[in-house]
Amino acid sequence: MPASRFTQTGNYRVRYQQDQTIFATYAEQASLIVGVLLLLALPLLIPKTMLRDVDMIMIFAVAVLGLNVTTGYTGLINIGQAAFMGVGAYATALAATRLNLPFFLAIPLGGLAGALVGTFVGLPSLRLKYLYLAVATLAFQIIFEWTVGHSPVLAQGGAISMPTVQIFGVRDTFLNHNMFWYYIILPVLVAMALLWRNVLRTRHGRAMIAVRDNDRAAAAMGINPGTAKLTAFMIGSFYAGIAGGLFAYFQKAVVIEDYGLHTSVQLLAMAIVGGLGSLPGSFLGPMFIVALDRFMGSASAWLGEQDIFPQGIDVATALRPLAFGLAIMLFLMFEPRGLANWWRLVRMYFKKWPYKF
Amino acid sequence: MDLLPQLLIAGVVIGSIYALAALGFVLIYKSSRVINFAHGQIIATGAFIAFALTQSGLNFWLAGLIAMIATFLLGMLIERVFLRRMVGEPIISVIMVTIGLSSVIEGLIHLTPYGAGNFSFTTPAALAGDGVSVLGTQLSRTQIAGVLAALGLLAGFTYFFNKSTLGITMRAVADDQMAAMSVGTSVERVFALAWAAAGLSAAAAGVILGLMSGLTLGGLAGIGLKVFPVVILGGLDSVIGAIVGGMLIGVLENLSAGYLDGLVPGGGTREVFPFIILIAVLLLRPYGLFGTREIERV
Amino acid sequence: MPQLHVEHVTLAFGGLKALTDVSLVVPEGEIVSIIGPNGAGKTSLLNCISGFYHPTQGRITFGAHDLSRSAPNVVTSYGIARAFQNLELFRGLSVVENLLLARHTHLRYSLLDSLVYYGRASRQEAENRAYVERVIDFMELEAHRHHPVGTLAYGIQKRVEVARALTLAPQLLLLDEPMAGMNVEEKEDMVRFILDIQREQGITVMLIEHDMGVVMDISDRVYVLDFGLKIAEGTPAEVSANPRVIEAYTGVAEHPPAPALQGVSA
Amino acid sequence: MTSILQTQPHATPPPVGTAMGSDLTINNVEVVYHDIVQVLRGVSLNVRAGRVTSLLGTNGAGKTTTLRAISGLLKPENGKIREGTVTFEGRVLSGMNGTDVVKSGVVQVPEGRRVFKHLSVEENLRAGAILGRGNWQSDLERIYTYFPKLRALRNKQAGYTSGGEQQMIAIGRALMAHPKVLLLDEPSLGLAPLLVAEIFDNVRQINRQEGVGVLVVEQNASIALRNSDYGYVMEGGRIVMEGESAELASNPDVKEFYLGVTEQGSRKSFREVKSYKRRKRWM
Amino acid sequence: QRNTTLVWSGAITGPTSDAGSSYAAGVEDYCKYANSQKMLSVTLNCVVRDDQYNNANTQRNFEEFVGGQNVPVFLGYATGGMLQIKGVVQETKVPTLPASYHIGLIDPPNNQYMFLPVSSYSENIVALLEYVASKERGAKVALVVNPSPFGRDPVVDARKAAARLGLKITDVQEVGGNNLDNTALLKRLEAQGVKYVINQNTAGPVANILKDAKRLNLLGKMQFLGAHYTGGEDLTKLAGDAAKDFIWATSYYMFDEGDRPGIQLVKRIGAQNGRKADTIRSVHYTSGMLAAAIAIEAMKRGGRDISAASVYKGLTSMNGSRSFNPGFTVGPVTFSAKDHVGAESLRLLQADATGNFKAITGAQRSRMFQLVHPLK
Ligand SMILES: Nc1ncnc2c1ncn2[C@@H]1O[C@H](COP(=O)(O)OP(=O)(O)OP(=O)(O)O)[C@@H](O)[C@H]1O
Ligand SMILES: Nc1ncnc2c1ncn2[C@@H]1O[C@H](COP(=O)(O)OP(=O)(O)OP(=O)(O)O)[C@@H](O)[C@H]1O
Ligand SMILES: CC(C)C[C@H](N)C(=O)O
Ligand SMILES: [Mg+2]
Ligand SMILES: [Mg+2]
Repeated sequence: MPASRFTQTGNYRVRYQQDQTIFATYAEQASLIVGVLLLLALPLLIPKTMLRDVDMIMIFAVAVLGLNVTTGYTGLINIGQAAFMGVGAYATALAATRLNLPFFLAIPLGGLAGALVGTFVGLPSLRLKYLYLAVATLAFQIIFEWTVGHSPVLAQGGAISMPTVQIFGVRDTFLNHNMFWYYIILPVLVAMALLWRNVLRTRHGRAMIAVRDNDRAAAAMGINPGTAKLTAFMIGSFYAGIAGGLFAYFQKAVVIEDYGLHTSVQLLAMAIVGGLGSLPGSFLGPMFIVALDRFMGSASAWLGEQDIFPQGIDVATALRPLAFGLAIMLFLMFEPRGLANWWRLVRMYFKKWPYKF
Repeated sequence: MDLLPQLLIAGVVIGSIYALAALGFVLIYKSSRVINFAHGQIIATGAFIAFALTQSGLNFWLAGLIAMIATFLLGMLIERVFLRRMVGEPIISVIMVTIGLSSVIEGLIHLTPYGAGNFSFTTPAALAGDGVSVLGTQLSRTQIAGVLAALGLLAGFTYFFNKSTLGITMRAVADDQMAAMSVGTSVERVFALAWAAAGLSAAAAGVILGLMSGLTLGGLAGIGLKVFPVVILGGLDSVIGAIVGGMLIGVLENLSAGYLDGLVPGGGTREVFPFIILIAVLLLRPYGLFGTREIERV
Repeated sequence: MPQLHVEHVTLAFGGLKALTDVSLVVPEGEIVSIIGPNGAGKTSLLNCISGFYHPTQGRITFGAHDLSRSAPNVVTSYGIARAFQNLELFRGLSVVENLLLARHTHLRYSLLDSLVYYGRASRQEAENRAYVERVIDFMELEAHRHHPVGTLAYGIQKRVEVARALTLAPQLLLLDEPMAGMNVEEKEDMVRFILDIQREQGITVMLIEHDMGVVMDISDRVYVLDFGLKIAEGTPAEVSANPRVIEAYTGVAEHPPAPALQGVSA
Repeated sequence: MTSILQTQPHATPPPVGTAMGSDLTINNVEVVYHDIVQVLRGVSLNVRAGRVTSLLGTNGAGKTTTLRAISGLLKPENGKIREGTVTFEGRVLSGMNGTDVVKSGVVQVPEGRRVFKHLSVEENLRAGAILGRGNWQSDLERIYTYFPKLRALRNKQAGYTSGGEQQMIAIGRALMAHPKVLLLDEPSLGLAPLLVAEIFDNVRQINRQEGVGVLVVEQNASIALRNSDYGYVMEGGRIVMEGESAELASNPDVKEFYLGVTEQGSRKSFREVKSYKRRKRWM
Repeated sequence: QRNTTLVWSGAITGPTSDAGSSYAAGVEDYCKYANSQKMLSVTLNCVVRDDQYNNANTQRNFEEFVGGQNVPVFLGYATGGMLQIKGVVQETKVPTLPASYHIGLIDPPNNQYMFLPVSSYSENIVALLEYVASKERGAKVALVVNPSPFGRDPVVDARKAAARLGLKITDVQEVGGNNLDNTALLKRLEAQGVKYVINQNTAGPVANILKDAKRLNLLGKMQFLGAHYTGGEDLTKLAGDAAKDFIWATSYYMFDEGDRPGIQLVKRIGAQNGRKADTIRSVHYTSGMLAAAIAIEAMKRGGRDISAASVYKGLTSMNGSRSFNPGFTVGPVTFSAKDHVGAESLRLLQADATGNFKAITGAQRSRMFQLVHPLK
C-alpha cells in the first residue's frame, strides 16, 4: 500500500471519509512541504518591487476567494466586491485611527464590517436573480462611492493615513514594508483558503451551488434559498472586508479610488481568468491580471520612449485597457474554465507521472 | 420664475437621451438576454466617428449618418466575432465578455486622438439659431432636435417589435432559441441585427449628446452606467420602458438636483439618486414598469 | 404518521382560478392519485402543498403543521418531499451530489463546524454519504453515480428526480408525472419503485399521472380535478366509471383493462 | 419469441416500399455529441411522402437525436453527423443549417412543446412565418381552422396556456412554415388522454388535407401505431425493427415492451410487475 | 555619479488625462532640454509613468523609483495619489512636487518634503473671493467643486474667507465630469439670487456649466470664476463663446504673452520636440516644465552628489536672492524649510471674446488667504 500511495493514480479510496482528504498521497504531501518552504523564503528570492506585486496578488486573492463564494459558487453576480473591500478598509482605518486598535484586531473588524454590510446588501438577493442582482451590486458600488465622498468622517474619500505598525518588535518601515506585510498576508491568505475549502465542501457550500443551479429545487431540498444567498454574501464580503483591511495597511492610506468600480471589475476579471469557483484559480487569476498589468505597464513605457507612432496617437496608453479587455474575452471564449484548468492539466500530468496515461 | 416646470423640461430633454441610450441596451437584452456593459463605449465610438468626420470637413448631418452606419456595422462585427461564441455559456461569462469589450473599445479609442481630452462639435447651421422657450425654460435647437430624434427612433422600434414578423421573431429568440431555430429562424442573424440596431441607436445617442454637452471619452462612456437605472425602472426588455424610464430618470434626477442638492452638504445627489431608485425598483417591482414578468412555473 | 388534509383550497392568479374550493385527504401509507386534464390545477395543487404557491383561501395541514403559508424549504422539513413535473435537477452536478443535497436538512452542523470541518462536519458527511449510496442502490442508479445529471437520458433523469426526493427521507412523497415520456417498460420500472417505496418504507405517495393504466392499477384512492374543481373521488374503479370523468378526461367508458390495440389501423 | 436480429438484420438497408423521390431518407447516420458520445450508430429510415411514420424507442435510444440530425438542430447541442446522409427531394439535408432545412420543407416540432412563453399565442404563430413562405394572414386563418381553440386564445400569453394548448401552438407554429414533412417529437408528452387523442386527430387531419408527411416520435406506442402507416423501433442508437404499423403492433416484443399487453392479449397490470425484472435488450 | 533619474508619475490615461498628458509632455521635454543644455553635470534619465489616476499605481511608482532606484526627487500628480503617499514621502524624505496644488499636501504636521510648485487651490479661490468682495459687498456666492478631494480642498478656507469678507456662500455643489445637464443647478442658484459662481474643477465640467448658462441666458446675470485647473485654453476650446468673461486665477503666464522669457522657452522646446499646437498652448505643458525645472534646479543647487537630501537642501535654499525664476510664472519660485509653496503670486485673468485670457489684476498674493490659512 505505501508504495502505491506514493504514485497513486486512480481513486483507491475505499471509505467515504477518505474521500474527504485534501492531500492524499505522499507526493502531494511532500510537494506541500516544499511549497510552504518556498513561500516562506520567497521574499528573499525576488526583487523588492516584485514583492510588492506579490503582496497585492495575495490581497486580491483574498477578495477573489470571497467573490468566488458569491459569484463562483452561488451564482450571484457581484459587481461591487471592491466596495465591500472598501467597507473593510474604512472600518479598519477608523478602528486603527480612532480607536487605536492594533492591526491584528482592526483587520478582522474590517472583515466583520464587510460581512455586515454585505449581508445587508445581499438582502435584495432574496427576491432578485442573476442579472438583476448584478445591477443591484453595481448600484451599491456607486452608492458606496458617493456616500464615502459625502462623509466627512471618511475624509470624503481623501486619504486616511494608516499608522505604521509593529509586531514582535519588528517595525513596518518604508524599506521593509513589503516584506513585513508579506509575512502577515501569507498566513492570513492560507488560513482564509483553508476555511474556504472547508465551507465549500460541506452542506453550506453545497446549498450555495444548489441555489445557483436551481433555486426552486434547492428549496424543495429543504434549503432556504434566502439563507443560502445571504450566507454567501456574508462570507464573500467578509473575505472582501479582510482584503480591504489588509489593503488599507498595505497602501498605508485609505482612499476611495482604490475601491472603485474599476477595481470591482478587475476582481471579477481575476475570478474569471482564474476559473470561477476554483481555489487555485483564486490565486492564478490575480497573478495573471497583476502580471499582465505590470507587463503592459512596462511595454507601454517602452513604447512611449520609441518615437514610432504619430503624435497624438497614444499607443502606450491604449495598451493596458486593450490587453486587459482582450485577456478577459479570450479566456471566456477559449478557456472558460480559466487558468485553473491549465493548472489541473499540469497536475494531472504529474500525478500520472511516470506513466503517460 | 418657477423652478418646477423648468426642472421638468430639462429632465425630459436629458431623459430623452437616456431613453435613446437605453434603447440600444434593451434591443440587445430583448433578443439575446445579454446585458451589454460596453454600450457606453459604443456610444462614444459613434460620437467620435462623427466628430472625426466633421473635423475632416464633412457636413455634420452626413457625418452623423455615416457614424450611425459605422456603428451599425460595428455592432454586427462585435456579435459575429465575440458574442456568437458565447451562445449557451453562463450569463456571467457573457456579461464579462461585454465588460472586456468595453475595455478593448476604450483601448482602441485611445489609439485615436480622442482618447484623452475634451472636444465639442461646431454646432451645425440649422441648429445654431435661437432656441425656443418652453414653460419658461430656454431650450436650444440642439436640444429640441435631440428630443425629436430620440422619440422618432423609439417610436420606430416600438412599432417594429410589436408588428413586424422580424420584430416578433426577435422576441421569440429571446424566449427560446432552440424553438425559434426549429421554424427556420437564424438565431445568429437575429443577434447580429440586434447588435447592429443597438450600435445605430448608440451612435445617434452619442452624436446628440456630444452636440449638447461635448465629447469626452469618460462622459460618453459613463452613459453606459446611467442607463442601468433607466432600464431597470422601465423594464429590461421593453422599448416603451426605455422611453418612460429614460424620461422618468431624467426628470427625477433633475428634481433631486433641484430640491435635494440644497439639503445635502456637497449636493451631487443626481449622481446617486437614480441608483437609489434602481434599488427601490428592484425591491418593489424587479421587472420594472413595463418589463415582462418572468413566467416561472414548477 | 400524519395525514395530509387539503381543506377548501382556492388558488387564484389574478382573475384566473387555478383551484376552486378543493378538499381532499391523503391517508397515511396509501398511494393517492390526482388526475385531470391539462391545466386542471394538479400541479398547482402540488405547488400549494409543497409551499411554492400559497392558497388564496383554505387550509392545508400535515399532521400538526399548517402548510398554507410555509415556504418550500419549511414544508420539506416537515417530511414532505417532491419530484417535479419538469425536471428540476441540478444539471451540472453528479447523481451523488444531487442526492447529497437532499440530505441538507439531515446534516446538523453549523457554519462554524463547516469552517473547522474536522469533527462534526466530517463525521456527518460520511454518514450521509452512506445513506445516499443506499438510495442509489435502491433506485438502481449505480451506473450513473458520478455522471453529471444533465447528460443522462431523460428517463434516468426522471428516476434521479424521484431518488432525490426519496433521499430526503420523507413521510409523504409528492410525484408529479414521474412517468411522463416513458414507454411501457420504463413505466413498469418506475411503478415498481413507487410500490416498493410505499410498501417497504411505508411512505405515503401522492401521484399525478396521465397514464390511466398506471393510476388505476396502483392507486388506493383517486381524485379528479377539472378546471380547478374537484369533480370526482373514490377508488380507481369508482372513478373510472364516473361519467363526468369520462367526459372531461379519459374519453372512454372505462380504462381498457384489456388490449390497447383495438384501434390500430391496418 | 423471434429475435429481431434474425428477422430484420439491421445491417442491410431495410426494405421499404418503393422509395419515392420526395421521400425523406435517412441513410446510415451516425451522430456524436461533443465529439465523443456516440448516440446514433448507423440509423436508416424512410419517411414516405404524404404518410405518417412513427419512431418508437426507449428513453435515450436516440429518437430526438435522429430528428435533430434531420432538422439541422444538432449543432447548437454540440452534436455532429459523423457518417451517413439525410436526403429529401433529391437534396442532401445533412450538413445544412436549420434555416435551410426549414426552407427545404422539413420542420421540427421540438420535444417538450417549447412555446415562446412571453409571446401571445398569435405572435407565437407569426414567429413561425419568419421565412415568409406564404402569406401569414391567410396562414393564420388556416391554423385557426385546424385548432379553433387557439383562435379564442390568440391574445393570451402562451406561457399561461395549458399543456395541450401549448402543443397545438407548437404544431401550428411549425405549420406556418409550410412544411412538406413535419417532425413531431413526443407530442403526447405530459398530455391528458383526451388531448393526446385530439392532437393525433389534428395531425391526421393535417396529413390528409395537406398531404404533409409526418415523422412522429412517440413513447405512447399504442396511439402512435394506431395513427401511423409505418413504424420503426429504435434501441441504443439503432433501428431494431420496422414494419407496417399494424404488423408492428402485433409483434410480440412490441406488445410486451411498448404496448404493455401480455402475450395473451390482455393488458398487464402494473401491480404485477415482478421485482427482479430486468429490461430485455435486443442488442 | 554619471546620471540620475527624473521621474514623473501621473495620469496620461484615465480621468484628467487631458491635463496630465500635456503636463507629462512638459516634464519630459524640459528634462530633455536640460540634458541638451548640460544643465547638470550628470545626465538625466527622463521617465514619465502613467499611473492612470490610480493611487495604487502612483504608490507603486513611488516605491519603484524611490525605494528601488533611489531617485532624489519625485514628481507627482493627482490629489488622491499624493495624499496617499504623504506618509512615505515624509518617511523617505524624498522631496516631492505634485501637480495637485492641494493645500492639505503641505499642511503640518509631518509634511516637510512636499512642495507645491505654485499657489494652492485654496489661495486661488480665496483670491477670487477677494475679487468678488471688492466688486460687490455682501454678494451671494456659490461654490461648484469637483466631487473629489481635489474639488473639496478649498471649501473650508473659502467659507472662512467669505465670512471675513462679508460674502454669503449660499451653496456648495459638487459637479463631476459625467454631468450632462446643469439646468437644475443653475436654476436653483438663480432662484437663490447667486451672482458669483466660483469653480474648483477641471475644465470639462466648467465648460458644460458655462454652455448651459449661456443657453439659459444667465451669463449676464451670473459671473463665473475658477481656480487653476478650470481655465485656460482647455476651457475656451470646450465652451467656445460661452467662456467669454470667465475669470480665472492662476500663477502661470499665458501662451500669448510671447514676450515672457518662460513662454518663449515653452514655444521653443515645444517646437523642438514636435509637439502639437494644442499641447504647447496648454497651460499644463507649462506647468509640467515648471515642475521639472524646479526639480532640476534643486539638483543643481544641492551640490555635486545628487541625493534626496541634496535636492531638499537645494529646494529650501530657493529664497530671497536665491529664489528661482524660470519665467513660467508671474512671480519667482521660493521655498524654504517653512515655505512649501513655490510661486505664490497669482493673477486673475478674464477671457475675452476670442477666448484669450487677459490679466485683470497684477501679480499678487492673496492677503486674506494668509489670514485664514496661516502656514506653519
Ligand atoms: N405561476 C402561474 N401564474 C399564472 N397562472 C398559472 C401559474 N401556474 C399555473 N397557472 C395556471 O393555472 C392553471 C393550472 O395549471 P397546472 O399547472 O396546475 O395544471 P396541471 O393540471 O398540472 O396541468 P398539466 O397536466 O398540463 O401539468 C393553468 O391554467 C395554468 O396556466
Ligand atoms: N446535447 C447532448 N449532449 C450530450 N449527450 C446528449 C445530448 N443530447 C442527448 N444526449 C444523449 O444522447 C442519448 C440519446 O438522446 P435522445 O434525446 O436522442 O434520446 P431519445 O430517444 O429522444 O430519448 P427520450 O425518450 O428520453 O426523449 C442519451 O443518452 C442522451 O444522454
Ligand atoms: C493634478 C490635476 C490635474 C488635478 C486633479 N484633478 C487632482 O486630482 O488634483
Ligand atoms: Mg402539471
Ligand atoms: Mg427525446
